[in-house]
Order: sequence, then structure tokens, then C-alpha cells
Amino acid sequence: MATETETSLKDAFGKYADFLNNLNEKRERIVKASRDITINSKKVIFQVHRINKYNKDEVLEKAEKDLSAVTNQYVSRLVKELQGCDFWKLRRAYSPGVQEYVEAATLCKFCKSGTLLNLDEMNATLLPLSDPSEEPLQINILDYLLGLADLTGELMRLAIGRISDGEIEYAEKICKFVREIHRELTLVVPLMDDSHDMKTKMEVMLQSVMKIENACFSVHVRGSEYIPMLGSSDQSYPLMGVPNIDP
Amino acid sequence: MATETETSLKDAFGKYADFLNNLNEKRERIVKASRDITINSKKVIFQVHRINKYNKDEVLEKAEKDLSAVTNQYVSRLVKELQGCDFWKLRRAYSPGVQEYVEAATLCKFCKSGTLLNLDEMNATLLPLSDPSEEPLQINILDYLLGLADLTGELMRLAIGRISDGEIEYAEKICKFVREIHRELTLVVPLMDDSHDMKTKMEVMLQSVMKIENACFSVHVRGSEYIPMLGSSDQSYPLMGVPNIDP
Amino acid sequence: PALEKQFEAFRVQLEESGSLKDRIRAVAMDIDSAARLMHSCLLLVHQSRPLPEVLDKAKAQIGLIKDHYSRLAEILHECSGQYYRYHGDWRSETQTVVSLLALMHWLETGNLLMHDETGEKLGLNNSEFGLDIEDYLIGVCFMSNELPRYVVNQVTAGDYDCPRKVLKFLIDLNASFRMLNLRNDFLRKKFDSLKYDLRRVEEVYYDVKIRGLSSSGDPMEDEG
Amino acid sequence: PALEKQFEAFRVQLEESGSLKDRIRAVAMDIDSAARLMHSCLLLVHQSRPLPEVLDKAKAQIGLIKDHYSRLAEILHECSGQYYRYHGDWRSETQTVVSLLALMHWLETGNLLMHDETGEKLGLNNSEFGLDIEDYLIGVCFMSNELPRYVVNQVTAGDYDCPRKVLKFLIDLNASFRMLNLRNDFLRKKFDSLKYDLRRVEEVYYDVKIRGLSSSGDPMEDEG
Amino acid sequence: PALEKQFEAFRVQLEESGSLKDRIRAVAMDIDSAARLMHSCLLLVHQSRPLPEVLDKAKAQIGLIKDHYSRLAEILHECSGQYYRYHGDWRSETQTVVSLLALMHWLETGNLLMHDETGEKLGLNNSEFGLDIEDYLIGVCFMSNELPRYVVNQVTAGDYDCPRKVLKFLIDLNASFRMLNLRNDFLRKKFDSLKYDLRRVEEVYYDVKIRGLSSSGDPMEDEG
Amino acid sequence: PALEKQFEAFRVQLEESGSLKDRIRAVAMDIDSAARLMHSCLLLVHQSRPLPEVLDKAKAQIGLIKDHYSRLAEILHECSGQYYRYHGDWRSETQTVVSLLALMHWLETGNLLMHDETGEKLGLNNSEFGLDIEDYLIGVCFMSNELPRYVVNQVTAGDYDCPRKVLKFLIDLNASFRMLNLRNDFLRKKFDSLKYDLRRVEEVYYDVKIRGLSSSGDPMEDEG
Amino acid sequence: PALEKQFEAFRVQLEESGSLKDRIRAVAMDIDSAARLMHSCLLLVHQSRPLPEVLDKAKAQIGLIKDHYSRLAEILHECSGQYYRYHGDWRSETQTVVSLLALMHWLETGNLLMHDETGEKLGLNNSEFGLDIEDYLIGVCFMSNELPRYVVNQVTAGDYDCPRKVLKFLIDLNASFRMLNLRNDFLRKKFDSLKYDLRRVEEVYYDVKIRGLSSSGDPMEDEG
Amino acid sequence: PALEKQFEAFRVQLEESGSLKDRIRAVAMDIDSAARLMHSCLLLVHQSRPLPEVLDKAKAQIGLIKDHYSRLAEILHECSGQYYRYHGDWRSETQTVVSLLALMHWLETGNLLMHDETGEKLGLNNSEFGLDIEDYLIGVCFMSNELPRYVVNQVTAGDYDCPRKVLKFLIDLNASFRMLNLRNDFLRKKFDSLKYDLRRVEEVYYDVKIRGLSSSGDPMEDEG
Ligand SMILES: [Mn+2]
Ligand SMILES: [Mn+2]
Repeated sequence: MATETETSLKDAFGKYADFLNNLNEKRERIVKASRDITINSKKVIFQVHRINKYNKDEVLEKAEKDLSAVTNQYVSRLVKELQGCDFWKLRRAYSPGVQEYVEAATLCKFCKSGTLLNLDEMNATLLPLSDPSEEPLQINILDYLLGLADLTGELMRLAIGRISDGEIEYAEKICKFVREIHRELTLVVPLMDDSHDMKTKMEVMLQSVMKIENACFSVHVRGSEYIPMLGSSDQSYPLMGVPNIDP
Repeated sequence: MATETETSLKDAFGKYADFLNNLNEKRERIVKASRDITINSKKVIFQVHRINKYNKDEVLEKAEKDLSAVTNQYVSRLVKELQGCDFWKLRRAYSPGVQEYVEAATLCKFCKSGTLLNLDEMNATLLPLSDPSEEPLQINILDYLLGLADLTGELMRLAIGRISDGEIEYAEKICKFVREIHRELTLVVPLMDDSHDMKTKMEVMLQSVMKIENACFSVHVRGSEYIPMLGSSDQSYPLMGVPNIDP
Repeated sequence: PALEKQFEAFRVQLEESGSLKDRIRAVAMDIDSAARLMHSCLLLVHQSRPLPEVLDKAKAQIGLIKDHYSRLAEILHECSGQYYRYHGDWRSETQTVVSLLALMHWLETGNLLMHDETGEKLGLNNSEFGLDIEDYLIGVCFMSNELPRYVVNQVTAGDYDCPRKVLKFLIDLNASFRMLNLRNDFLRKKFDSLKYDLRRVEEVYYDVKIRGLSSSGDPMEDEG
Repeated sequence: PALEKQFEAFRVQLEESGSLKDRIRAVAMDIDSAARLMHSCLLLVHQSRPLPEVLDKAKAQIGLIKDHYSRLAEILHECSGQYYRYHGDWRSETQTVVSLLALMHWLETGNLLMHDETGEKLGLNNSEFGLDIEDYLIGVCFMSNELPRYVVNQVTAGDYDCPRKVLKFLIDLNASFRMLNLRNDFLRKKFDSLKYDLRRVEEVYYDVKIRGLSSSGDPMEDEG
Repeated sequence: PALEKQFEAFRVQLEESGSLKDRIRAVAMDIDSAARLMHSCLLLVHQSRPLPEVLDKAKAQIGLIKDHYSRLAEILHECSGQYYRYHGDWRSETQTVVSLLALMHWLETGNLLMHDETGEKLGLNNSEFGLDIEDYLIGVCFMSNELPRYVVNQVTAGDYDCPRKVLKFLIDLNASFRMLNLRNDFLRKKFDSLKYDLRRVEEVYYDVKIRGLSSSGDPMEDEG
Repeated sequence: PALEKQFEAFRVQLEESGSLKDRIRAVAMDIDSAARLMHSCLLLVHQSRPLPEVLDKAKAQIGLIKDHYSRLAEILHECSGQYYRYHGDWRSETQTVVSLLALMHWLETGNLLMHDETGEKLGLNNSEFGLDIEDYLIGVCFMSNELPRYVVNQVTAGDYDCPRKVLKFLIDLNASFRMLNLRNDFLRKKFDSLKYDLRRVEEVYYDVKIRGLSSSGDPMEDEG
Repeated sequence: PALEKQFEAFRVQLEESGSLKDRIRAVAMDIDSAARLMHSCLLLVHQSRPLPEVLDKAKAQIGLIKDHYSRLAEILHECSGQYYRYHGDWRSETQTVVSLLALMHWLETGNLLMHDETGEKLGLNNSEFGLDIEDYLIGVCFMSNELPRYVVNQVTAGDYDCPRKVLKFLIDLNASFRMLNLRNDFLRKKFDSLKYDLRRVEEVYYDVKIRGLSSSGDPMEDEG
Repeated sequence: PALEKQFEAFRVQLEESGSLKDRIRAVAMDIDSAARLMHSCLLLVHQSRPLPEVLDKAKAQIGLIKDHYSRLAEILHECSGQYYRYHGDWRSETQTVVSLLALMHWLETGNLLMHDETGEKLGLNNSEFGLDIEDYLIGVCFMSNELPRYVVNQVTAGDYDCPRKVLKFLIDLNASFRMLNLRNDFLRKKFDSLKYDLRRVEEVYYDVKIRGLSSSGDPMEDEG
């Protein structure tokens, strides 16, 4: 009987061992997929920052092409890995990649249409990547919101660049959009499961909002000085920088 | 001339961009290889801990086989990736894996022969993995020492296990060995490039040494009580636990 | 407006999941209370009270706890596929419960309560709402932490055969845990502590042995 | 004994690398001193001293610095393949030197000093001991940080054409940097600061422009 | 028995004070929610929405918050003399509420909402359940932190007189705080932040003034 | 003027509460000194000095400490209802004092010094200025932390009956604490340390028992 | 006994140095209070109050502060050779005092208050109890930190010549600091802040100049 | 010119004190190296090597270290009265040296190495360049930290009388430290660690004693 217990123990722990080994290996594969998504989503973001007043369509087209390459090559690998899995159990392993992906996708969408890419829309694009018989991976609300928080940093960079390019109205559009996101998030943050990360991100976000506001302020006070000083030999509203000179 | 400067700028920065892209991608591949080395080296270490009084040869043989699989499958990938590279530039990307590999290899060697696997010996095993025309990847002294520092934690676990198995002398051998490593490292640490990590590891190491010493002390005082109390119906030195009972 | 609508939807969802969390925490606290009571009863084992007395009172809680888990299961049924989203909110309570059940089982049978047996006792044995294996293993380690104290107190009370039995059990358990490949995580730490429990029980066994107090059986074999 | 021997060997190696490090630090500090002197000279540019006066004194340091780098090269030659082991010990000094050389070059020519040109000036152009590209790029950003101040002071001193020239340069530079894919690291932060430099110079250009102080050239085109 | 009796009494008392704490925390969280809503309404002020629109929505919360405080007062009435025992459980929420009320008041009147006025709005004006002075002062500092951003956005929206008004307010406030010898470290730090706010507003006022955009009143004198 | 008047009033109040705090801290430091002296005397118990010698010197401090508390009571009388506002400024000293008194009492009588007895000794037994229950409980835990060391040293000195007596005391104390549902985190932690003390004493009792050194009484029953 | 004698001697010495430290801290706090008052007066300079009004009140504190320093000197006279043992206990207060004196001096004369002049004003000019050079230099940097704010507020108040004067002063000061090879990290950081002050003042000067508000003097030359 | 002259003088003085500091640090690092070697020899004591072998090698370093201190004394002689200005640059090394010397002395004689004896061994016994009392005390605490490990290893090696001797030493040392009223926070913490050392040694002594392994002397009395 002793040996019986022993073998049953052995059998049971053999099963536990297999379970843990499989879990660890899957986690490892997911971490790798997540890193790939991160690095390539960052490339998309840099591509978007190559925008200027004249190349908008071309640059965004390439960014969107790159983004769908990320989706099809890397996110799809993640989706396959997680087929029918409990997406929450291994969330920490893929969360950084998904957040960066959200950042890239929402940035593209904003530049293209001036609107926020919804979570539902994003998740709809993931559906075709899944085997229809399994439960599909869907980006969860927390990762989406964390990615959105990072988006505002990129929008701040974009706004500074747009002002340099004379696209003041574009900058103001960004300013409004970012303010709106910040304001909405203030109500959402306290409801989030583990809001610690998010709270520090909120502080960074407020800094970003204020950087854009300060840049707009600066353009405005300088512009206001224009009319009283010179009269108007040039009829256009005196935008900053290069814009009032044809290329 | 303006456009000339512009294109030369563009050309130059195109080159820089390629350089940075290649570097990042290589770093990414190396990080992945390093994670594979880590996870598989850990498995080797757990295999070694499966040792008991009776299965030593068998367990170690498997551990060594597993270890050489790590070398041939995963370390070799790292070696290939770093062919002719400056090993120091990307050290942070592979250092964790190499340290864990050192930990596994030196643990196997100690259990097999009771001696320390030298850095030169380790590096010799890496040579065949390299293309002979390129400069071969060699484990650097810092990663080796950092791995060694972690080794002492595993040896502590091993010693506790050996005492449980009645192998007091084995535990004492470990105790001596670990003390020696600790003593030698105290002289080496202040010379290390970036000794901050190492200093915290030294504290953990001293704790490990003392845990082994305390375990040996405990066996000893109990053992010393034996003779005066019972006389000696059993002639053998009163080891602890199971050993004095045949299986 | 689209933006606002989306965030409004988020707020609703997060509020729902927040209230779900609250309900889960409430159940978890009920489990915790029941487990505390159970623990209180089981602690009498250290004062060498007769086993039936100790166990009967403790067992009375099992049904209650099982009911709590079925309430938990119902709550989680509302949000299928999100078991692990809220897992952190009751896992430490579950680990405690596992450790207590395993201790009771060992006291009664001398054997380890298996994962599926534990699940069954708690109603955690269907595929949708099961007992996480790591929680089970951690619970088992917690249980082993109680054994050195038990052995010491039993010997003090004159039960000299106890160390041998516990030692045998811990040797087997230790050998079983060594089959696992762990990460540097909580479970590994707990497994390390199991080794120290084993050492301590060996010492007591030795103390008893050299004084000829123990019946001379081999801890590796059950006298039958 | 084998153990002792190995650690003895380690001690020797580490002591060697320690003394190497000391020698490298000593050279790096010499580079730092020379760079400080150079910087001190170049700072006069903010007080609108005539360029030749400013540059001649600064240039006098280049030779010295180049000599220091050749000493560094010799030291690193002793431990071939370990360039990046010690890189951290002189990289921030190198970044400063790059920024100063680039500033001088821009003041003289209005163009960006290229990576290979910089390497040449410093004797850092062979394959064994070259100029790290990231160091070069960071140096270029540092250089751009000096330009808003320069523009402000030039305008104060009555040079109303300066903003246009600097603006053109920064626009090109900014466009070039945007070709790179960066990580979230120091270089990215520095590149962000470059964008703020550009903004500030635009503001000054605008201030000058609306007052009709600037000759009306387009910053995007060199007047011939 | 004596021991048991004593601990039984303790159990009762600890449970009572524990449940009191729970009830207090629940009210504090209700206050927090209402304050967040109010804050999110007030944030619209940075988008230069018409004041009435901004304020009306925010004001709607005041009544609610006052009700919460009256519930708090009732709870604390049960344990008279223990205000400060539980004060830590709602003080940070109170500071936030003070800052929001003070901001609304300033937007409407240009004056500081006084301590007793604040107490009145919240029903915190009787001797038993009042508004702690330090909480009030910290709240005022929080409110001042919002002003630099407000000034910047108002100017962008074309309101060039705003910096002067805010500057006057902050100079007075700053002078008032200087009268206090602050020992409370947290409050001291917050007062430091108020000084930065003042400095920032001075800079904005400067930007407007030097461009002749501001009507030329002196911030230290009320235009009459 | 209204502003100024308000802040002038604040200045006065803050200064008053500041100087109150200073006076409280000064008394707390006097209590601390006296407690240190008392502790120094009591430590001799670990060197197995005769109890009367140990206790007499320690007792001499009690009167002094009581006087300090009556000074404290007077100070707090000035600001009735604010006991808990300043409680943090003397509570850790009070906990130490409780632990020392409880140790002395146990050494003399073998019983736990009750909450009201402690209050009486310190003059903390009226309703306005009493002994906080949590402070008392924490002090009791601190006292238990001293016992394992005491037991070890007593056994070394040949007093083999000591472990049994201490064990009985700690089992009872432990059972009493178990009745409480502790929410205070600090107190909970201290109670955990009490459990460790119990465990250690069980081990010493085991050591003594297995060697036949102990008179064979059962720790759970008073030999009578 | 030898041991006891030694520790008895230690006790005496440690108590002496402890009480010395207490007395030093008490004086340092008096200096701090006086400096705060002085600072409060000087701050009115930012509201463009007439200089005499601002300075006269501030000067009234100098004598007081000097007295405090002479008390400090007496205390340190008791332990000659240990100036630097206790230096850390009053150095930050001294740095503040230096900065205030230097600001007052600059406002009156437009020149930097020299090290020996500062020492004289404070009675810190003998060899035994002097003014540490680093403290002086740090104080000077603190003073420069006040200047950008001063310039901004002066321009706002219509004093367009102020930026030129301050700029000239900071250029000279900056050039002087450049002569030093700073190793003290704190001082180095403070010097960095001085560079930022210079840059900000350059910008204000630019703003004034480009609008033709400044009399056209060159900041590097004294108009005669 | 006055400005320039003053800063020129500062430059000279700062460079002097900077190079002094460099020289001091260099000597301190030499002391550190020698102390490390000594420490590594002394560590052999834990492997129960014969004392003479252990001590002889360690002693060989004393002369060297003394020489280093005499170099230090010479350097500090150049700047009399500034001992404490640079004290921080070698104090931690001195504490280590004290701990090693005290350990060696205890191993040889069983007594504490006195402050003046330590000073003598290191040539730190004249009034101008002495051994700071706090450094000595901290060193003594460091030394005590080594003793629990030593005791454990000695018993393992069969020396059962060692715990009694060490215990007696630590009891005396502990009593001596109790005489001091420690204000230095670092020293206070170190003294706490000494108390843990004492407790640990008591436990080892207990382990030995209860097994009848120790000769039965009383640790508080010298066997004669
Ligand atoms: Mn980003
Ligand atoms: Mn490891």
C-alpha cells in the first residue's frame, strides 16, 4: 500500500509537472510574441511622426500598411498562441505588446480621421485572425486604456511638430482631443482594476496636455502682436514658421 | 547646392537609420536567445536537485545531457548571433541568460566532481560552436562571477537536501566549497566593473553560507548528544535522518 | 460624442466589474472567516486534544466553505472566461483552505489530499471553475509548515511514533515536489520552506530515536 | 588550490582592467578639460564677438583633443574587442566634443558636420576605434540645444538674418532625425528637445519677420 | 475567565470601531465620487466654455456632498470626542472638495472662499464637526495649482485681462500664507507649490503685457 | 482685510497647536527616558539575577512615569476632544511602558496585567484620558516578545520548570488574541510575532521534556 | 572595570558633544527665523515697491543675525578644531543668509557682495570662525536664482532698463564661476542653475530689445 | 577685477582642497585594500584553522595600515583644524579596521581592544590626529556581528566552551553600550544589531548546555 500511495503521488505530481512545464513554455512564447509586437508597433509610430504638411497621405498610407503587417504577422501569432486560452491568466506576458499596439493603431486612426479608434473596432480587426471554432482573443479594456494613456505622449510630439509646420489648427485639434481623453480618463481611472500604473500615466498625460496648451498659448500671443505692429501687407492670419512661404 | 546638402543629409541619416534598425533587431534576437537559455538552464538546475543518495549517477547523467542540449541548441544560437560582434556592446541583452547558464554548468560540475568549473573550461566548450574564421564568443569574467554568486544559493538548497538524506559529509564538502567561494569573492568584488549588483548578491551569499553552517551545527550538536545518552548499540557515527536505515 | 459614448460604455463596464469584484471580495472574506474558524479548531491539535474532537469541529466548516465557493462560481459564471481576471481576489484564501483541508486529511489518513480530491471537497472540480494547480501546491506547502510544530508538541505529549509518520510523509512529499520545474516565484520559496520543515522533523525523529523512545520502524516503510 | 589559482587569475585580470579603466578615466578627464576650455571660448559667440576670434581659440583645442583620443586608442588597443566594455567611461565626454565640433562647423559653414567628418577630426575613423553613431547623434542634439540661445543673442546684437539661417538648418536636421526609429532611450529624449529648439527658433524668426527686420528670404532656400 | 472577559470586551469594542471605520470609509468614497464628477465638470473651464455652463453642472454636486457630510457627522456623533481618531479616513477627500469649491467661488467672485464659508457650504460649521484648518489650507493650495493652466488657456482664448486678475489673487494669497509659520511638512510643501504657481502666472502676465495685450492696470490695485 | 483677518486667526491657532505638540513631545521624551531606565533594570532578568533585585529597581520608575502621564493629561485637558489629534505623539512610548509593566507583573504573579490595572498604574483610567485598547494590546505583544529569550536563559541557568509556566501563559494569551478580529495592520503583525514566541517556547519545552528535565506537569493545567 | 571606565568616559564625551550640537541647532534655528523675516521683506521687490522701503526693513535683521553668529562662535570656541565637525548643522542657514545679503547688496550697488564683505557683515571674518567658501558660493547661486523673476516683474512694471543691468551682472558672475573647477556636486548643480538664470534674462532682454523698449546700451559695457 | 581677483583666489583654494581630498581618498583606498586582505585572512577562523595561522597572516597587515594612517596624518597636518572637514572620506574604512583589530585582539586575549590601544596600534593616539569615538564604537559593533557565526562554527568543530566565553564577552559589552545615550542614528542601529548577536549566542549556548556538552561554568563568572 505504501508503494501504491507513492506511485499515485508520483503520477499526480507528474501531471502537475507537465502542466507547469507547458504553462511556462507557453508564457515564454507569448512574451516573445509580445516583444515583436512592441518593436514593430514602435516603428509604425515613428513612421507617423514622419508626417509633414505635404506628405500626409503618403506617410499615413505607409503607416497603415506597416500597421496591418504588424497585425497579420505578429499579433496573429499572439492570437494563435492564445487560442481558446484564458486571456487573463497570461495577461502580464502580452500586455506590454498589446498596449504598444493600441498606441500605434489609435495614433494612425487619429491622424487619418481625427477620431478615436474604438476598442470594438480594434477587436473586430482581430476576429479574422482567430480560428472561428475557438474563443477569439480580444484586447481587454485595461490594456486598451493603458495604451490610450501612452498615445497622448505621441500626440504631444505630433502637436509640437504640427505647430512647427504651421498647422496651428491641427495642433488645436490635437489639443482638444487630448484634453477630452484626459478628462474622460480622470473619471475612468479610479474604476480600473489595478490603477497604480495608470495613476502615474495620468500625471505624465497632464504634463503632455499642458505642453500642448503652452505651445498653443505661445503661438497665440505672438500672433496677437502681429496686427497692431505691422498693419497687414499680408492678409493671411500670421501662422508660425515656414507655412506662409511657398515651398 | 541647397538640395545637395539636403540629399547628403538624407543619405547620411539613411545610413544611420539602417544601422540603428539592424542593431535593435539584433538586440531583440539576442534577448530572445538569452531567455531561452535562462528557462532551460533552470530546468537543468531542477534536475540536479532531484539527486538523492541512491540515484546520483543517473540524475547527474541526465542533467549533463540536458545541459549539453542547452549548449548545443540555445547557447549556440547566441554564439551565432554574436559572431564577430563586439560582445560587450550587447552584453546587457544576453547577460541574464549567460549567468543562469554558468549557474547550471558549475552546479553540474560540482556535483559530479566536487570542483569548480573554471571559466576557461567553460569557454573551451563554446569554441566548437563558433565559425572558426570569426572571433568566438567567450563568457566574460563578470557574467561568470555573477553566475557563481547565484550558484551558492543552489548549493545551499543542495546542502539542506543532502543533510536530510544523511549525507553529512557531502553537506560539509558543500559548506567548505561555498565558504571558499565567498571568501575569494570578497577580494574580487571591489575590483569588478559595476559591483553594485554583486554587492547585494554577496549579502545573499553570506546568508546562504550561514544557513549551511547552521544546519551543520545542528546536526553536530544533536550527534554529540548521542554517545553519552545511549551507549552504542549502533557503531556507526549517528548520521541524521534516513541514512542509517537500509532501503 | 462618439468619444463620450465609448468612455461612458467603459465606465459602465468598469463599474460592473468593480461591483463584481466587491461581491467576490465579500465571498472571499466569508471564506476567510470560515477558514479562520477551521484553523482555530485545528490548532487544538498542537495541544494534543483527541483527533475526533479536533476534526469534527473543523469539518463542520467544510460544507459552509463549499457553499461560499458555489456562490463564487455563480458570480464568475456571469463573466465567463474571466476567472483569472479576479483570481487574485480569492487566491490567498483558497491557498489557506487547501492547507487546512490537506492537514485534516493527513491527520485522518496519513496521505496527501490530491488536487482533484481537494477540488471535489470544495466544488471546484468542473472545467469552468476549477482549483488552480499552483494554488493547490502552495496550499500543500503551507500545510507542511504546520507539521514541525505538530511533531514537537506530539512528542512533548508523549506520542513518540508521530515523528516517524510525519517524516515519511514529508520525505515523499519532498520527492514529489522535486519533480517540478519552478520559476523563481512564490511557490519556489514555499517549496524551500518545505525542505526546512523536513529537516526539523528529522531532528525530532532523531531525538526520539537515540533515546530509544520510538518504535523502531523505518520511516520509509509503513508498518502494517 | 585550483580554486585559489583561478581566483588569483581573476584578481589579476580585474586589477588589470581596473587600472586600464583608471587610465581611460584619466584621458577622459583630459578630454573633458580641453572640451571645457573649447566650450568657454565658444560661449563668447553668445556675446556676439567676431566669429574668427571665437573660432580660432576654440580650434586650438582640436589638435589636443585628437591627441587624447589617440592615447585612448592606444590604451584600448591593448585589450582589443573590449571597446564597448569601457565605452561608458568616455562616452559622455565624446558627446560633448561632438556637440562642440558640430557647433564650430555650423558656425563656419552652415552645414552639419557629418559622422565620418567628426570621426576624422578626432582620429576616430578606423574600424577598431571609431565614433559610436549614437554618441554622434546625441552630440548633434546637444549642439542644437545651444542654437535658440545663440539666435536670441544674435538678434539682440542686431543680426536679424541669423534666425532664418538657423531655422533652415534645424528644419533639415529635424527632418533627418525623423528618418530614425528610436527606442525609448536617452537619444529619443534628446531628439524631443531638438523639436523644442526648432519651435523656439521659429518664434524668434517670426518676431523678426513681423517687424520687417529680416531680409525676406525663405528659410527653406539658401539665398545665393 | 478574567482574561476571557477582558478580551471578549475588547472584541466587542474593536468590532464596533471597525464597523464605524467601514461606514466612514464608505461615505468618504461617496464624497470622492461626487468630487471627481465635479472636478471633471470644472475641467471644462480650460476649454473656455462659458462659465455658467461650467459652474452649473459642478454646483449640482454640492448638495450631494453636503448630504454625505451630514451622514458623516451623524456617524461621528455616535463616538463623540473621537473626531481626530478617524479624521485620516476622510481628510484627503475633504481637501479635494475644498479645492473644488474654492475654485468655483473664485471663478464666480474673484475672491477666496473663506474657511467659514466653506464650512457652511459643507455643513461643517458647528463646533463638534468642523472643517480642520490644515485641510482647508491644503485645499486652497490645491486650488491654486489649477490657476496657471487656467490663465494660459484663457489667454489663448483671447481673454487678456485674466493674468492680471489671477496674479493679484495669488499675490494676496501668497502674502497671507507667509504670515503662517508652517510646521506641517505636507502643508509646507504645498505652499512651495503655490509659490511656483505665482511665478508661472507672473510669466504669463509678462508675456501678455510686453506685447501690449493687457489693459494696463496694476495687478496690485483693483481697477474701480 | 477679511483675508488678512482669517489668516491672522489661523496663525494664532496653528501656533497654539504647535506649541501644544511641543509640550506633548517633551513629556513623551521624559516617559521614554524613564522607560529606558526601567527596561535596563528588567534586562537583568535574562542573566538570572534574583527577581526582587530586578523588580525593585524597575518599580522605582513607575511613580515617575505616572507623574509624566498626569502632566500629559493636564496638557490635553486644555484641548478637550482632541485626544486622538495628538495621540500619535506619545503612543509608541505608551506601548513600551505597557510592555514593561506587563512583564513585571507576569514575573511577580504569572498573570497578565489587565487593561484597567495598567490604566490604574499609569493614572490613565478616567474617561477623558484613558489607555487606548490597541496600545495596550500592542504593548502586551511586545512583552511576549521578551519571553522566548527569558525561557532560553532560564533553562541555561538550570530552571527547567520555567518553559512550562511560560508556555501555559502564552497558550492562554494566544487563545485570547484569537478571539479578536484584528483589522489594525500593525497589531495584526505583532500578534503574528506572538505566535512565533509561542512556537519557540514550545520548542524549548520540548527540549526540556524529552531530556526528562522537566517536572512532568501539563502546561494546560495548573499544578496545584 | 577597564571596560566600564572607558564607557563611562565615552558617556561623558558623547553627552557633551550631544548638548553642544543641541545648542548649535538652537542658534541655527534663530538664524533661520531671522532669515525668513528678511526674505519676506525682500520679496516685496518683486512687486516693484520702492527700494528703500524694501531694503530698510530687511537691513534691520542683519544686526540680529550677526549676534546669532557671535553666539555660534562662542559655542564653537569651546571645542576648537572641530568647526567642520558641526558645520553641517548650520551651513544651509548660512547659505540662505549669504544669498539674502548678496541680493540686498546688488540691489543697492549693482555689484557682487564679496566674500570678505559678507564675512564682515556677519562677523565671520576671523581665522578661527570664518565663512566657508563653498557656502558663500552656493549662497551667491541662490541669489542669482531670484533674478529672472525680478527682471520679469520689473519689465512688467515698466522698468525696461533692468534686464540690461541684470544681464551684465550675470554675464560677469557666470564668467567668474567658469574660472573655478567645481568638484563639489551640489555647488556644480547650483552653478548649472545660474546658467539657466542667465539664459532666461537674455530672453527677457531680447524681448525688450526687439520691441525697442530698451535704451540701446550694450550689456557688456557700462554706460557712463 | 575685484571680482576676478576674488574668484582667482577661490580657484586656488578650491583646487588645493580638491587635491587634498584626492590624496586622502587615495590613502583611504589603500587602507581599504589592506583591510580587505586582513578580513579575508580572518575569515579562515570560521573554518577552525589554528588561531596562530589565522592571526599571523592578518597581523602582517597591521604595520602596513599603520603606515597608511601616518601618511594620512601628514596630509591632514597641512590643514590643521580641518580634521572633521575630511573625516567622512576615511571614516568607514577606519570603522572596518577597528572591527578587524578588535576581533583579532579578542581571539587572542578574550578581551575588548580598548579605544586607546586601538589608537596606538594605528598611530592614531595623539591629540591632533586621533581615533573618533563614534568610529571606534561602530567598529566594535561590526566586530560583534562576526561572533555568532564564529560560535556556531566553533561548536561544529567541537569547541564546546566557546559559546560561554563569547556570551560573557557580549553581555559585558552590551551592558557597557547601555550606559551610553546614543543620539547618532547609525550607531544606535548598530547597537541594535549587537543585541541580536547577543541573543543568537544565548541560543547557541542553550543548545550546547541543554545537551550537557558545555562545561558547566556560569558565563557571568570568570573561571579562574
Ligand atoms: Mn510611446
Ligand atoms: Mn538560481
